[in-house]
Amino acid sequence: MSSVEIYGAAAALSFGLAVYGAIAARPVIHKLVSLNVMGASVFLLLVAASARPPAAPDPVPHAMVITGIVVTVAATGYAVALIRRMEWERGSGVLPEDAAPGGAASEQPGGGGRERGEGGAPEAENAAEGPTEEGRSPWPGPPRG
Amino acid sequence: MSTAVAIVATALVVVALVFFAAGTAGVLRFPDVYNRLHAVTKADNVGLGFLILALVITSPSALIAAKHIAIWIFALITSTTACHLIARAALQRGIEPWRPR
Amino acid sequence: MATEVTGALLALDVVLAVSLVGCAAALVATADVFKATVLFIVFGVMMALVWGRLGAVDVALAEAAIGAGITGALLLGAQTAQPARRRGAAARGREHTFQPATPDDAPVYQPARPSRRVAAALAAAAVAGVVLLALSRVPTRHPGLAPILAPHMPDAGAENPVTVVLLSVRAYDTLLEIVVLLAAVIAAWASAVPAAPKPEPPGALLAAATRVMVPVAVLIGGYLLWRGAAAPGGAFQAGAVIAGAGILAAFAGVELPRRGGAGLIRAGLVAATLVFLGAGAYGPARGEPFLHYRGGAAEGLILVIEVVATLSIALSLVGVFMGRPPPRTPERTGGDDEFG
Amino acid sequence: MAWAAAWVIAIPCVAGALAFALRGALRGLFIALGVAGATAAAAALVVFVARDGARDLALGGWLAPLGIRLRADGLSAFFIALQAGVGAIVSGYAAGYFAGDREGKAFWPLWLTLWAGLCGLYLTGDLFNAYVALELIGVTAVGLVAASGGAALVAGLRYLIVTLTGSLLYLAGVALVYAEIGAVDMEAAAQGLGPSPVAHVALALMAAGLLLKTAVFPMHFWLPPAHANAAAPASAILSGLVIKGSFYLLVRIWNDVFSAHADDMLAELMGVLGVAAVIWGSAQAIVAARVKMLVAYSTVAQVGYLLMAFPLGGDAWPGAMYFAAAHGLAKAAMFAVAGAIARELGHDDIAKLGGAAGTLPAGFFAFALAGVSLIGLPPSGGFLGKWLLLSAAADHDHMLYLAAIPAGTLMAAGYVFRVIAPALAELRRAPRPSPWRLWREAPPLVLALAALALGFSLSPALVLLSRGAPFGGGG
Repeated sequence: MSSVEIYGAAAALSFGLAVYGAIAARPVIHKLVSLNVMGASVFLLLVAASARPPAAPDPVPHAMVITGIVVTVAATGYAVALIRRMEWERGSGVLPEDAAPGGAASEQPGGGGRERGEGGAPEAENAAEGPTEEGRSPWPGPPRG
Repeated sequence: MSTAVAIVATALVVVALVFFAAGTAGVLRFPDVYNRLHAVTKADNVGLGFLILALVITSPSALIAAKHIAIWIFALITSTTACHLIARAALQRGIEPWRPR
Repeated sequence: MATEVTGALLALDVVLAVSLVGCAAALVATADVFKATVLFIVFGVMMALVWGRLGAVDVALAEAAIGAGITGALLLGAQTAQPARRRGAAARGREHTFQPATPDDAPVYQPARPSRRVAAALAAAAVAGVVLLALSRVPTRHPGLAPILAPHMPDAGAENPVTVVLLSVRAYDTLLEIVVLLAAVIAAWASAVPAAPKPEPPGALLAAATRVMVPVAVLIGGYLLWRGAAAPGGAFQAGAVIAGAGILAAFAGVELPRRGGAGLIRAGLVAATLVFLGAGAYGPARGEPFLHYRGGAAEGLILVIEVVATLSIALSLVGVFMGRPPPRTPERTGGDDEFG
Repeated sequence: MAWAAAWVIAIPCVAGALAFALRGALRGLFIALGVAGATAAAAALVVFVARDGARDLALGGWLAPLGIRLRADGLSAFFIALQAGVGAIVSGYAAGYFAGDREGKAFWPLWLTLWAGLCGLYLTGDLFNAYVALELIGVTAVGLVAASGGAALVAGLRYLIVTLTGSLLYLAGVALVYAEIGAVDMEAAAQGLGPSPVAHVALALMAAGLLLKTAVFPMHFWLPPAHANAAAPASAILSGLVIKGSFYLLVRIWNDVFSAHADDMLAELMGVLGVAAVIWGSAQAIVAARVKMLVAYSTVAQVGYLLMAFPLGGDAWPGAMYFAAAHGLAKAAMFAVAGAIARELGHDDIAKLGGAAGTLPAGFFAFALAGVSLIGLPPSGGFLGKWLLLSAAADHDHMLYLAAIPAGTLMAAGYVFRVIAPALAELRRAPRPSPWRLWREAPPLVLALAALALGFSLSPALVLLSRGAPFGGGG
């Protein structure tokens, strides 16, 4: 049982746990955390399963894992932006199908995303209002007078 | 890396572990956020200091020793600032410091 | 001496593997999202140690800087206070600020329905079992691609094999990865949430720490970038460290240059994609295949790509963390072309 | 012209980056140049492959299995042709649909990078590179869905979680392939993978991930809300093109990499899932309340037909690919018309569609023509695709598929006429048609006519598809 097999087994187990988390977790942030664990364990699987200890470490899977880590953080960053937006629009961080019946953290979803009809007055639903009247953006922008 | 240096380094690491253990025990046992912050920041900083000392002794070149010390200094700055910010945020949220009944 | 050392290292491996799986189990089982996020950061640090043990130092750096660092900051950032809900919903009287006062009374979510949890457990067991079965049958014959790469190393343009693979052998992967990062920033900014009402002014201590740590972090990032050619390091780790400095500066309320700040950031974001494609076109210009460069030209091109990639990666990570485009100019910060 | 393949990916990439960085007229110019350039490069590649056969390009001069190999064979060229054809027309439609709308600002950079990602997926000969392309397609496709906010945002977030899970399952399979043979190049894997259980497990994991991303029956829950709530051009792109990406990769690894391991049991399972998808999707489409939901469930149904090629094999493969192309054209046309309906009438509820054809005559004509191809009536591409599937099923005496395909055809007729009949009932002219009406009806008409044109001659497609023998007989 060399160290490589130990890490391979650990990768498989945490991969399984992460699959459970991605499906069973109700808040989407919790699903997202599980997905990051899943990504890390697949990368560990990629390196540990192909490592041959006495031989020098193989740089090709290392480069693949670095590529994978950056791709995962990009997708996580976008998912966080969507979660923030969903909480802001609907007040709940839980997807509708996961909402517990009458649970604390779940509310009925807000207005659906209908097509903005040419006829009806286009209701400015999304962020077209811009942050002007909501105060200063913490993004390092010039302070408004 | 003579055995004497190795012994001293191991002793320093053990002392560091004691401090880390004390800090962790503080986090688990103390009643409110301020005590816990106090315990973990102080103990871990000193623990890290001993660990870095052990590494400095056993480092092959002066440059690497200097880098170890730089790591300790940055860790001090960041952990102190983090502790301060958490305490300030807790105070703003109106968490009363614990008083023995 | 050797046997005890390998024995001790084996014990270390067991401890690391067990704590890794333990972190993952605790993280998945807990109902408190804040606790899960903290456990994930611990998981990331453990994973960085495991990469060190497997001899993948570049990956350990990337995991610590990006996996535990930036991803941890993103996940924690997702759970902080929200600005007041939109006029529509707020007008209906449901003032909802999803703000955990303290970790203790953060909204703890009820577990999913039993049927969902059983299905999840079955799927998890199936996947883990199948992978473990495969792992037990993995042969020990093939030596991997290292021996094939070794003869090409001298004129590959860098000494660190991982950098050579990332920026020359599998440069196309890295190009697509940078495009993914750019696409993530564009998409995140398209679903932006307006700014929080009044971020409280930064405390004196935070301002002082920022003045010390930001220059140091940028220096360390530059060092990691430069060392990447010969030793573990490189554009992605450097980009993540500089992004950390950027996020710290944003918390401390550092201001952007007054005019043209937003345009500069957009140029910085797309710079890596365009420069990488330009470097790729260098090959076809000389009758070689796309992304072909060797010897002296390789050293120069790899350096240019790495420097620009570090800049774009740092900007992209800070941009995704902020979640909204920087205000264009003081007079027209809001309004319709906020994204455009 | 060896690196024509590189231009097909590089041009939309550059256009997407510039569409994000620039503003105003210059931005519009580069978007138009990007679409035109990408279409031209794709056309050049297709002609090149049709004339000279399959072509490999070792990127960076690094020969496989070390470097990444781009492979343009008949199958890739066929899907790139579909991508360029549908993509160019939908871009024209989107220009009219988003005229001066804030949401349109985010559409173009995401759409052009998605275009590059799809072309990258069709051309790659490397399993790990396919993972990175899948992630690029995933993030940009979710971006297109979620940009509309409201219910589309929730659907986009669910879609993102699902597509990330699918990609990681696929990557786990790639990790095992690398563990087994120490290379991720498809050709090296095809030769190196022996009959060991590791290869079977890798195929199972990769297939599971890709079936999840192609919204195959039990795992289709994320597709209808995402495609129905997205903006019309985004829905057309998603249903017509993005779904084909992960399906193409599944076909590629099934035929090239795991040809020795694609045993019958897994193939039969795919076939049964396909039949279930046809029945369930069509049933849901028949009871759908909104036109866009109907068209989205129709996608779930049509993917079922594509899956039937796995158990049938042989002739069924070109048939399924032809059907995929016809479906891409017809589905993009239907979603474009659904968008025009929503923009003209302010809603797209089927119950209130009475006499709507008066308002959108060309639109509903295009919808009907697309319906012809979707149902599979001659002379449409859908008909020829189904004909090949049926003849393959008859050759192998697969009773299940011989019954399922006609049943699906009848149900498809059911839900298409559900939209056409009320629209043609008491015609009433719209008070004042919006200026963009023609711009929103012409592209779907062109797409629908193209779907019908496919029905006239099968041979050019079969000739193209046979280049490099992608379906067995030498990988």
